[in-house]
Amino acid sequence: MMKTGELGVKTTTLEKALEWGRSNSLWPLTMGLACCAIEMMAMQASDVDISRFGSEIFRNSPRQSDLMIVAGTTNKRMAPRVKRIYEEMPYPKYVIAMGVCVIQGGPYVDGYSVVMGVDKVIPVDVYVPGCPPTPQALTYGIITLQKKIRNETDR
Amino acid sequence: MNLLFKLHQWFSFLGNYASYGIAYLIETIVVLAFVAISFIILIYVFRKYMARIQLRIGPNRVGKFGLLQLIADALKLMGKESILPKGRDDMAYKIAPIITMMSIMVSFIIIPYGGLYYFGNLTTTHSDITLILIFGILSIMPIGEVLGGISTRSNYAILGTLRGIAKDVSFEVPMLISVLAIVMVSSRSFVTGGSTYNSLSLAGIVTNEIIPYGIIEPLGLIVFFISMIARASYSPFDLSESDSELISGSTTEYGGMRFGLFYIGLFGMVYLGSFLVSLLYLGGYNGPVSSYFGFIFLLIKVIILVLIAFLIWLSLPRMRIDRFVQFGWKYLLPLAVINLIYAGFFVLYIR
Amino acid sequence: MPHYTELNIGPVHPSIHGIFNFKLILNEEIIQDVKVTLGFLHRNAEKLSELNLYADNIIFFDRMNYIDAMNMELCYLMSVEKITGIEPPERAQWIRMIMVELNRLAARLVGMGSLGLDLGMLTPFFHAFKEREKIQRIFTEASGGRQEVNYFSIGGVYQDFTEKIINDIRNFIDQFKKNLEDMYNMFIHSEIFWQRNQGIGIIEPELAFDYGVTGPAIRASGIPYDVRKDAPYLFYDKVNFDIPISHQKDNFGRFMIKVEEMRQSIRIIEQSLDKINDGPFFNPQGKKSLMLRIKGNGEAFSRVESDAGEFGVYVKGDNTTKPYRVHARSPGLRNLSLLPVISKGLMIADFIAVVGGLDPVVGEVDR
Amino acid sequence: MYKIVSDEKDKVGMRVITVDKTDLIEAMTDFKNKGYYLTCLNGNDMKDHLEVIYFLHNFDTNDYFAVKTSTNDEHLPSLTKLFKVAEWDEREQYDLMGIIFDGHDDLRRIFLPDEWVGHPLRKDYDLKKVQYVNMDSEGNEHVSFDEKEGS
Repeated sequence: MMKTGELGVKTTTLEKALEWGRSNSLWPLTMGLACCAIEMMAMQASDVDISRFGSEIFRNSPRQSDLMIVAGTTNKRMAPRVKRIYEEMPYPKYVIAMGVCVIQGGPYVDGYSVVMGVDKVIPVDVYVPGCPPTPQALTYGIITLQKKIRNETDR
Repeated sequence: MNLLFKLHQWFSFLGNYASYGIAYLIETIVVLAFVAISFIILIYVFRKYMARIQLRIGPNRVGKFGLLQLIADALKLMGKESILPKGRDDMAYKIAPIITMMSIMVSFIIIPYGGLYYFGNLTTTHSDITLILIFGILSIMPIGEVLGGISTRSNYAILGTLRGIAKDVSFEVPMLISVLAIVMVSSRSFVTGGSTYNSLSLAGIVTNEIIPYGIIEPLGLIVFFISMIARASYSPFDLSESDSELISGSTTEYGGMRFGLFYIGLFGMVYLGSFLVSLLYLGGYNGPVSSYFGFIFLLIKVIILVLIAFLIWLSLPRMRIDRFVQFGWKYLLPLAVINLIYAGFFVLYIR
Repeated sequence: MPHYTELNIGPVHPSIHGIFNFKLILNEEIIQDVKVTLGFLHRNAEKLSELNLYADNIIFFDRMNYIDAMNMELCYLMSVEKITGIEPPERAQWIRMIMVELNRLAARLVGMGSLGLDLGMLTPFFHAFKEREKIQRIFTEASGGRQEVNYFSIGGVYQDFTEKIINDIRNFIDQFKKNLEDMYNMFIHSEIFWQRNQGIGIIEPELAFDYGVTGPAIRASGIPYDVRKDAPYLFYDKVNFDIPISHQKDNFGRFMIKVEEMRQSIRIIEQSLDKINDGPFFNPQGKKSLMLRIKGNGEAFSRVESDAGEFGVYVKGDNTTKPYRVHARSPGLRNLSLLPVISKGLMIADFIAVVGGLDPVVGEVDR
Repeated sequence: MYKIVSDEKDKVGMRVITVDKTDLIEAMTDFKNKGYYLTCLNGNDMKDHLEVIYFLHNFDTNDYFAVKTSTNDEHLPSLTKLFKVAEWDEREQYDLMGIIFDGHDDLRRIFLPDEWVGHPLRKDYDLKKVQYVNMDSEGNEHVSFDEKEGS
């Protein structure tokens, strides 16, 4: 079954299957940096339960994870380390920027030690604003990322 | 009449040797397929069961009731980039997950499965020394873990591996002593009081096991069950992984399907351990009614044991390594030896 | 000559409750030395507080000990209310007291759950977060925020308690009593949990004084020091509660103290709910339209008993709308500075358990 | 014997006494002998001079008060010999406020990288001059004013 995708790229059934697999099994890395980490844990916990969407296993090793949820303020000392951990992850890898601090500095935008958005260091796929975002918002972010992986989003 | 002979008769037009060969091949493939499918079901059951204990729902979006979750995981793991750490020992790094996985798979071919109504006896390996064979293979399994940990030259992995070795050394001896007690008890027939000839094969032990040996030697059952938990290395004995201390322990540097093999190996060992406990101590495929449904009885016992294992996994904290080594040598070993002496007296009594 | 291994725990590690770097010098599994590096979450809150209005600075304090946000706000506002001269009315004080104790419960639940995770116990974490979620719903009902609530304002609180909130809190407390005991039993009925926690991370009282350790850590060393009793703020002198102490001095003692304090918090909330009176919930001098013009003069240092220990805020005003200097006394920093001392000779597994027991929150350590 | 320059109360009602920089060690030794422990210290930039407030607490009598001292040349004697709390607190004040504590064994920056320029809590610290941090593969941090050199 062949199908012409956007930009004239042929998407074969195998690629479709891989995309389906990737999108439904996003294992996040435990990358809790600050306040948002608690809400990330809450997303894993009973009330929201991200395991429904296949992101059950929070791996501690970057080698085994697909998704880096940068949860919490990234300051200037931390940013190079975030970058290094991102580089340790195998492709295909995805990044969710959780919280306004990670998106553009948030309340600390006037200060001297906070990076104005983690996207200056690593590429970000989905931005989830909020301070901190609720677990539901983060779940929505993950669903958006799943759609993005399956090429279902309208651009 | 077992499955092998049936298959042999179907292919008898090819001549004697060829038909046996094909029969063995088909049987092995069937067993491996059964094992692979049951792994998938097992991990799915584990996730659902874990979710239930933890007041969650568990996977339910991928496929009906989340049944395809494991397929998605496997597809994703296969599609991952293969990262090879710098400074690794290349050969050891690459074969380590394969050793772990293969030893699990081979063990499943050795296990006797009992009879099922139409198919007859499902046992694949017809040997008189399957007991020795299976524990031989089980002792190969940690080699995979050790190679995987040491070859990556990561501090976390090396510490995890050292813990794993210390753990293996301290429980393997009590485990084998308690198996020895089984062999002793099994060498005397309950019915005739005479000696039996096949107490070194798993199938022979199960045949002799008219009363489950777990009732005769409860100490042995406890020691062996704890050893099986330690072999499978899940909580409270997940020392080689210890994911809250050493990131992922000996598998820290593994990603993609290589990690997937270790991950499946973990669940495979839970499953295999449950098979061994139920074969050696709980009567295996012997059941209250005719042995036509032996395989079903075995599976029921295994499922109950697996669920108990998962419950232990989810509710206990991890032991500290020195405590575990002490536990192995100070409690498990004496218990196993007491059990051995008791088994000796028991055998004398039967006579 | 023994061979030493260096092991980096952190900055990102599953069980150190934030982003520090501990460089462990190991002889096999035994820790010889610990080197602590901080500053991975230094968010310049003290500098930013000098650049913003008095009322705006509450958000930075919310995010210091992010699991115990109400206590942080309260401490800052206690100082600010002194130097601006806007005292909250009685009802606001009761509301604050109920919310602070609820948040203490929430923070302790996070601590309990993550201690379980550190020890390799998966289940209690989920049970703890289930309960925490109920507290968050009460917060959402009252303030609109879940975790970083920003609920207190200068001279009162932003929104009044409705009957529904009071009923919600009562219902929550009723069922929480039983669930807390269930969770406690999950830990305490496990022999391995005792083995893992007893006799590790011993803090002698002298050491605790010297390093400025406060909170559950010092009470587990047998010193009944609690700001709520020793220098009562809000209406802590009008309710009955006990300060539990333990003479075990180890991690296990700290866990028991934390659980017992949750029971005491429940007592405080119950009494406060009975005693809360009608009246205004904010001081008209601190109403929203005047917030831009609030000026402070003089200096004040006030302290509260937060989840981790004695949290203090120093505010100095120079008769403008912005503080001249704000400084926070972080209990987590003190508890952490003791860590290299008490963790010599422990194993890695113990070290993780000790960090989980001290429960430093990096937001207030680095600020 | 040390001389108390002034003795007043702050807005909360806490006693604040002021001593001279030269009398600091002597005063603190005296308070330590009376059973007081340092809980916290805090530096203020008063534009023409720097001021440090030490908060002391007695666990027996439950007395809490502050000792204030000031310096014109950024130097103050270290209290690490008396109280262990001072080790990290003085590092923090050195890092953010730029007060140099003489006699401190390990006076390094605690929150910011070692190469950081300036002390941020000073009133004359220029927030417009943004500094960027980068890390090499060994884990050493480098600070520069060039945006391309780090994040």
